[in-house]
Amino acid sequence: MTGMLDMDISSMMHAIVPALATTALPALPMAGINWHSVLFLLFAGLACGFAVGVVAADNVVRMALYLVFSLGATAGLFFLAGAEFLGAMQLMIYVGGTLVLLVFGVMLTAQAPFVSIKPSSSDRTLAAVAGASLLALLLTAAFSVDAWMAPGAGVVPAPTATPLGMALIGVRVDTPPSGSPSGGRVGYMLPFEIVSVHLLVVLVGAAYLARAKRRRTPRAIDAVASAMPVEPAVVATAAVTAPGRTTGGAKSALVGGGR
Amino acid sequence: MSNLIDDDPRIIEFDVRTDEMLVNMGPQHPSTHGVLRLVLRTDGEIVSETEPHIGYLHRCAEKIGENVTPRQWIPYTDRLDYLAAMNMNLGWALTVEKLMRHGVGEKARHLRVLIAELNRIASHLVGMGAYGLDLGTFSPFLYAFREREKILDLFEEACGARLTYSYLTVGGATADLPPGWLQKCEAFLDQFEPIIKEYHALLTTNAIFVKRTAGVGVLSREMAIDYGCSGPVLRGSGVDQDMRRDGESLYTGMYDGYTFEVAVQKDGRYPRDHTYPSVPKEAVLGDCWHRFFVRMLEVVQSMDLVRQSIDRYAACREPLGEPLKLAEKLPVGDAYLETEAPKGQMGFYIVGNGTPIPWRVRARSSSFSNLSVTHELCRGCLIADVPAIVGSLDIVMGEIDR
Amino acid sequence: MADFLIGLGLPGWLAWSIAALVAAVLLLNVIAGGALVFIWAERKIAARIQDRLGPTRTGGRFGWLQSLADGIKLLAKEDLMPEGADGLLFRLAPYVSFCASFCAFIALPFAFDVVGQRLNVGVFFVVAVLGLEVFGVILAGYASASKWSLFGAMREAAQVVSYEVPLGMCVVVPVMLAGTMDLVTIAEKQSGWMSNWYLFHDPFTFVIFWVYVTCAVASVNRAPFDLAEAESELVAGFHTEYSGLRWSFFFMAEYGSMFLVSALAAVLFLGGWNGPVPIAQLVGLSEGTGDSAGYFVRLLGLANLIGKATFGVLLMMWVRWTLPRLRIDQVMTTCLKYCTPIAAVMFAGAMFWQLFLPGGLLPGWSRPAGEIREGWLEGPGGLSATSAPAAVRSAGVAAAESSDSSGLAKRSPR
Amino acid sequence: MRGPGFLESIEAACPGAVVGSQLEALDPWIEIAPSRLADVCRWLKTAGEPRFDALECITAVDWFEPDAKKAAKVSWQPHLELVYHLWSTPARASLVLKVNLPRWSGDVAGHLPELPSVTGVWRTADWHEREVYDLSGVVFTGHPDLRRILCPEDWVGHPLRKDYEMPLEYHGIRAR
Repeated sequence: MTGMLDMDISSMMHAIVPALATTALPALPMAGINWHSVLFLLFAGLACGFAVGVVAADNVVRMALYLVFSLGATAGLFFLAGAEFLGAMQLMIYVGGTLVLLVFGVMLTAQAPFVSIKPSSSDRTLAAVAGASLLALLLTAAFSVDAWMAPGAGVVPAPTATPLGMALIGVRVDTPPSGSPSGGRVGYMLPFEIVSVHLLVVLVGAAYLARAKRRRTPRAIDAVASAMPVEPAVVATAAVTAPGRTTGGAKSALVGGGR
Repeated sequence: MSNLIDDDPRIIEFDVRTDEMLVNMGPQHPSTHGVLRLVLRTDGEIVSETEPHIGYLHRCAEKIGENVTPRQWIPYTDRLDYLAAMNMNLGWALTVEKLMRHGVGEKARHLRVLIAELNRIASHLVGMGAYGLDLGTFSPFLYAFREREKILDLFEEACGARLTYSYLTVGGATADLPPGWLQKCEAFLDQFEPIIKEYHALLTTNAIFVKRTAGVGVLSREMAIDYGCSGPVLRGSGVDQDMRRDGESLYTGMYDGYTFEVAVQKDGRYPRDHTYPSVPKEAVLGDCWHRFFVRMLEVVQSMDLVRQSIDRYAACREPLGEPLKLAEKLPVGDAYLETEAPKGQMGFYIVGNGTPIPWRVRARSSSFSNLSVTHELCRGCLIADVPAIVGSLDIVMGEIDR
Repeated sequence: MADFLIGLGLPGWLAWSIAALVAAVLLLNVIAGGALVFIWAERKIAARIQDRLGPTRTGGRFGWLQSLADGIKLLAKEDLMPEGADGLLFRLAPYVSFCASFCAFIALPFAFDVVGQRLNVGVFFVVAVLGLEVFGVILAGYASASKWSLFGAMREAAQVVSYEVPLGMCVVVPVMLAGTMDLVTIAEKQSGWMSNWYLFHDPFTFVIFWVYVTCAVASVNRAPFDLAEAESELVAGFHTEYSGLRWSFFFMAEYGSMFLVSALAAVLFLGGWNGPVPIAQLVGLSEGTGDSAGYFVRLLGLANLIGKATFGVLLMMWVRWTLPRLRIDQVMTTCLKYCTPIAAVMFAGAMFWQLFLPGGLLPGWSRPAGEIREGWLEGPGGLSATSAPAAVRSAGVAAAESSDSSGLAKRSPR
Repeated sequence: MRGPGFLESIEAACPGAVVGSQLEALDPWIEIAPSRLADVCRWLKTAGEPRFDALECITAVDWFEPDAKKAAKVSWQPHLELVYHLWSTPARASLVLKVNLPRWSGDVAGHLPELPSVTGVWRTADWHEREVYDLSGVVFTGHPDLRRILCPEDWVGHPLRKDYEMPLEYHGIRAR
């Protein structure tokens, strides 16, 4: 979904960069360049640039490739924000899993080797309008939140994987313990499993819908038929074994003699 | 009737909607043993139809045979099955001798058995090595060629050439064996005997090799005979036929006094399987594994024959005998003789009309018929099985295209 | 490094960028150099297995300059592109594959604190990036506009994606034993005698190691599972149309990921930089006892890890030159019917073993692995000790409390 | 029922099929009428004793002397002779059938002679007949897929004919 938005936030970045300068990196004695914002600009630019690329490209496979780079850059953003687990998760699930299947699908269905999708001009305007309106909505929402306007409130660079693991089994770290003796609240395990089972059902459904009732090719039919009864016993008994080894060579049937 | 078809489970195939693709395997393809082009109709990985296209190496040797005398055609027989040139020479020489009713001395007879069986070992070694290549393992190929080099050295000493020998000719051989050759040949056999176990360990009993070959490309007995297959392909399907024992009396006469067992599975047992790995349970009679195994047994069978022929050849005192004169007139009439070449039954047919130059020469190639089974065997197999099946037929394009 | 440069009077930001650049280039070249050595080693080992000599003339008796000669040849070779190919994708594919395979080395700890970037999700990051390499192959197969490359790409994608499942499961067991995904901590947990290696921790982990080896060989596309470039069927699979420098990038990517996978095995199961005999501890040296001692211990650790990884790579080469290739459906069945169930059962077994015998069979003998590894639970800002559920309550002090100053790492969030 | 008896059994099975025979030759053979070839072969494979279940080889011999001088001295008339070598696996016996065909059907140069195909009897005949058609120019009626097997599809002429002239060039490649 992120790819489809004609979201060109390069103009927006200049406005809010100082606000987002979260200092995940410890404040280093570096005058001048704030590395974090430089990298942030880089990754954000990449993500949006390739998102525009996805929309603008007309070659399906190129579209898929730009989507890969766009989501890869988003993973970079997560790493920058200190959410390493989320970044790795994005890389593995989104880029390594979903997009591999997407490129797979694109490759297999592209009838002409490079099928290209040329949207008509009316579609383009419609898309531009929808995109622009959504962008406007997002911008107003982003600017209305004061907390975001303030300079970054130093995120504690706590390791990110273990709290998530603990949260699964109920030890919630996001909110301070609410005084209840057990301290633990219900973990995320159950909803997590439900969602994965749901996804499985969706996949099976998709495979079922895509099936085609097809007659086997006639040759395949007799291949199946002939393949079935071929047990070694059947083949062996059919072998006519001539008694012993006759030293004399074959005679022509016409001349006579023989065995 | 139509609903009957719809209900029959073998007819209906649930599969993701895909369309078929025509793929060319060859003529330049690493695993097609020379210039063979296989057009595969594939649906994903499943090959639904295979169509071999041959003729890329066609030199019309038979037309040349009508312009040269029989002895001059010997070099052309070398280039038919260039991996077993000696057996080709032998086949043609015997056919011409049959037409001319020209006998050969005892010494020449034993020499011919010695050389022909040695060449069979070399040919089967190439077959085994190349088959390992088809299945993806490179090392057996080099082991096989290391041994084959030693045989080629022996042939080089005997007749000066390593691949196209033109050594066995009409009326015997072009020259007698040099002194000391027999000892070298015996030394080769002695050091080759234990190495056979290495090949069995590398390939025959290798779990992945068995998985790739057992039960793949099953050729039933009836289909093998119907398609005119011969040699290890026929014996791999359990047909007990070997021209050295069942062929023309002129050819089997050459093997008089030699004791050997035909390498074929009779009622579930291979001859002398005490010294060889047992047949894996997945292997069905007539599959790629059996064809490969028959070749491995024939290597040992040929080694025994070579040892016997060395003793008999050494016992003969009289000279080798002169080969036929070049301008010898051919009697009117025709003669056809099939010999047991390493790849199968190689037939030669000659029509004489009184002049030294034959009126018609015909070479019946064993690989030609063996290859014609491919479209039956490769139906419904995977792409990776096609080289496995074609490799197990052990074809040589020179012999097929002539 | 950066402070040294600042001392030289360079402006701050320039010094830091140079330091970062040096670290990156150093890491890249360790792997590239390793790949060159492995190319030469593969030729020599293949030769020895096939009873021949291998390269002997290029550069001295053992032909050790052969890789350099190959490199120059590949540089000089013309980079062809088939006529129907899609230009952009065709050129891009090798670099995608190359970057994916090499960028996983950031998280790999070579010695005690010699690691590109100490990620808390090290293992997860490496496995994730390993999955990206399949992109390069898919794009190459598709962009070469030839049916055979498409087949190769299809096989590779199917194989790598399906082998990530058992690979992930095998990787989880050492993570469970160490309690963290941070590779540095996992390796630290296995310090001391060889018996502390997770390989010998319990029978389940031992079996998981061998399942890991199989899945690693399959996901790196080597030996019996190298269907993507099966020369006997697909001519050369996805990189049929490549030649010259582009082809060499695929080659480097393959050797890079071979080294990566065996280094990961070394860290997870074979004690990373800890040698079979803890020489440093016996001699009394340790990281803390001064600069030169620390340097020597780290060098020893580096040697240990590279030795184990090289052993893994040699094993792959040895397997490659002896076994024939599997068929695509057999590869899939080994993954789905053998690797995954075995990995699952062994994972369950290791879990129960961990529950009932946290200290291992001989309590005194091997170090108890049951306590919390993350110190932050007691530290400021974390949960107060009282509220942590009993199972997680820590007995000992987490080993992760080592000093966090690191020569290489720009930042290390403890 | 071997030897001379064998000949009578074929005549009994297919009256009028056997046109001639030569038992004293090196390879004794029987000559079959072209039209009855398929029936005789089917009988030999299915009903004959012994069963000839393998067709080893089909050869086409072109009896035609191109230059006039020698042609005068020759005793035979120009014709095309097809030789079928059969083999019986159970009895390990061989048999040779010969069929004589006019060089051109209706003696009109260019019209290839016709012969019923035996692919129905032995599957190996498929390729052998294609080769005979390709090199010697004999049309086998009833053959499932009669096209050239060794020469290129668009090759002109049949090389193994005695009066065959090699084309000057083929697709720009000089041939002579």
